[in-house]
Amino acid sequence: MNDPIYHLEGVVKTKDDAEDFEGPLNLILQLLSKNKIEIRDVSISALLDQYLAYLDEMAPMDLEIASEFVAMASHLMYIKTKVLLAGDEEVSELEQLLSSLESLKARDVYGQIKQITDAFAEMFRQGAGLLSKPQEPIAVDKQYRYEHDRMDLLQALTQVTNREILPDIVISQLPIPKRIVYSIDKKADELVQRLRTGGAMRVRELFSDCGSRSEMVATFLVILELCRSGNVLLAGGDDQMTITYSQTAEPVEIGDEQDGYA
Amino acid sequence: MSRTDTREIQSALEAILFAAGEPVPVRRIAAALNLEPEDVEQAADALANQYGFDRRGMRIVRLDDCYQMCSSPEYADLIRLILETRKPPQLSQPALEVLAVVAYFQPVTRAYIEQVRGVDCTYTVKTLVERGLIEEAGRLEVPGRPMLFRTTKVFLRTFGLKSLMDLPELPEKQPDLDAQAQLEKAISALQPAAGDPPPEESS
Amino acid sequence: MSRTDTREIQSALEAILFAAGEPVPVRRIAAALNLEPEDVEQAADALANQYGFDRRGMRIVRLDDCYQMCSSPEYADLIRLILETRKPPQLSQPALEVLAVVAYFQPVTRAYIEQVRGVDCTYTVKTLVERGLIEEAGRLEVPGRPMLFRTTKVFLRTFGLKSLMDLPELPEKQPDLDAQAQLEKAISALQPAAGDPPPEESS
Repeated sequence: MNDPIYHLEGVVKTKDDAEDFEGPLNLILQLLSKNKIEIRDVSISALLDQYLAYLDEMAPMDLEIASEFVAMASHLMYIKTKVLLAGDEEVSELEQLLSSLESLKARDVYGQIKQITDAFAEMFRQGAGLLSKPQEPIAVDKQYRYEHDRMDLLQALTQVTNREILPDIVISQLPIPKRIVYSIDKKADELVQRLRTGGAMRVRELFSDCGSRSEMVATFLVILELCRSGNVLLAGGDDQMTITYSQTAEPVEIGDEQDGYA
Repeated sequence: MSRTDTREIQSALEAILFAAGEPVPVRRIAAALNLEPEDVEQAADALANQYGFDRRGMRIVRLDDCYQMCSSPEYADLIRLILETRKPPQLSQPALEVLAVVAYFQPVTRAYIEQVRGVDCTYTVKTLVERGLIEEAGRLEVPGRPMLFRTTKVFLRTFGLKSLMDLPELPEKQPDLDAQAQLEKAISALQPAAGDPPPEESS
Repeated sequence: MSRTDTREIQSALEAILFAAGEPVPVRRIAAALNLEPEDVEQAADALANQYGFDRRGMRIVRLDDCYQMCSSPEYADLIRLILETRKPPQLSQPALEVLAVVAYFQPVTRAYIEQVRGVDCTYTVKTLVERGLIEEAGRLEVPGRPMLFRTTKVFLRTFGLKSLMDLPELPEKQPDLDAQAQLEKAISALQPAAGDPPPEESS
């Protein structure tokens, strides 16, 4: 008489489980002890289906086996009913079974693990001599390697000019950058000349005469340099600040020292 | 492949594995060299054998789907002497146990390791992660979403394994009769007692 | 030294230089191997030559009083391909705009680009320089001597241009608008307003 064989797809983790089992619980226990089954994954209904199918097949052939199986089937049915219908309290019995099964499994595992650690220690002694090295720094290459359509450029430029910042400017009328505006040299000469002949002046006036931002910057730098060298005196503050050329000081060549600005 | 090709692939392999330092997937090397993975494996295995045969200072080891270049074990002490690095401490018994649990049952949660060992393993798990022997591997989708752990390629290399398939087989479990008895008791508690009233009809 | 000795020293050298990854002083190797520095040098130079002759993936180079193992330069691109996991980003819209401004009006200062776009472009300009699409082209001779930028050959290649003459033509000029006037307006905003009251006499 053949014992039943159960197929627990998705539950049993290895394929070489062609062993025979006497009943569902024995099957569960045996699989559990071999770490081939997760108790919480067991689908009792699937198990039951297989079990009943087996029963259908076997019952006519051996009454004794059939009756044993009927007992098991009813038992399983009972567990399943509890899961489906019972309140928390009654399920706790099932939980207890599950945790008992798990702790049994855990103890078995620990026994096995303890037996293997010596081998692990030896493997570690052997293998630990293979030393690795850190990664070599990768030569940096940030160069752009994509390809674009040339029209992307025109489109991008159009988008710039379509913004609200410069609403009135079309592409062809973007301001052409001016190259030469004011050199410090020139501005220094001009200012010294003006201060020598004109006497004290308001600093603000010097700025308001400027025709461009660049000229203003140049004027500011020249005033700064003249102050540093003691060629001018500043008096007053804010809007009222005046600048006077000091006749006693030696004239300086600002341009030579200030190549950086010219 | 011609012999010249193989030699060229091997030189490229040497360059890649040397520069990387860490394990490099075969797939990635094959893609970069415009070759089939099998060609790369063939060239790499031949090179690894050659290294061993010539007793060179380096070794090429296979780790899962990767190759890594390492120094030969026989020079480990010399290298440590020159680079003034200390020998890594032996793994303690708890560390070996935790590592073994992770190795055989991965991916596992710390709770599972603790269930098996029966003691808190927070420190040991942390140490093994720091030594690069185990690593986090996502979270288990149960309440609390506990972290899962698995072994790393460093583990494979350090334990001289090509893959987890090379792990020694776990010894047969030794039957724990006490636990078996407890279980029987738990099962019998579930059996419908003779005097139980029949289950009522569900409403 | 016998040939066997040399081979053994070379294997040890390989192991040491491999594991170090960085330059290792000859002195230190000699001390660890219990050899004269000259013996180490001789073995290392022979090994370096052999590596070069065999066109291996690694090289052994002498740096001052040190030796270092590194990957062969001819494999630099391949190594980058395999180890650089991050794909460099494509040009962003701001980058494209800055590039367009530079392309059509070069050479230009960053201040000019910012004037046209109305936003700070420091980072974008720097990125474009790094990626080889624009380059410095001297300084503008105004206060502050700002850096000028122009497009590069990489730029031409990227956009499939033979020369800057191939840039798509700008739309026709519209005569009713005077760009110069716009600029003047922008400048005048920097200056004290014309309607300002004249400064009072200082008391």
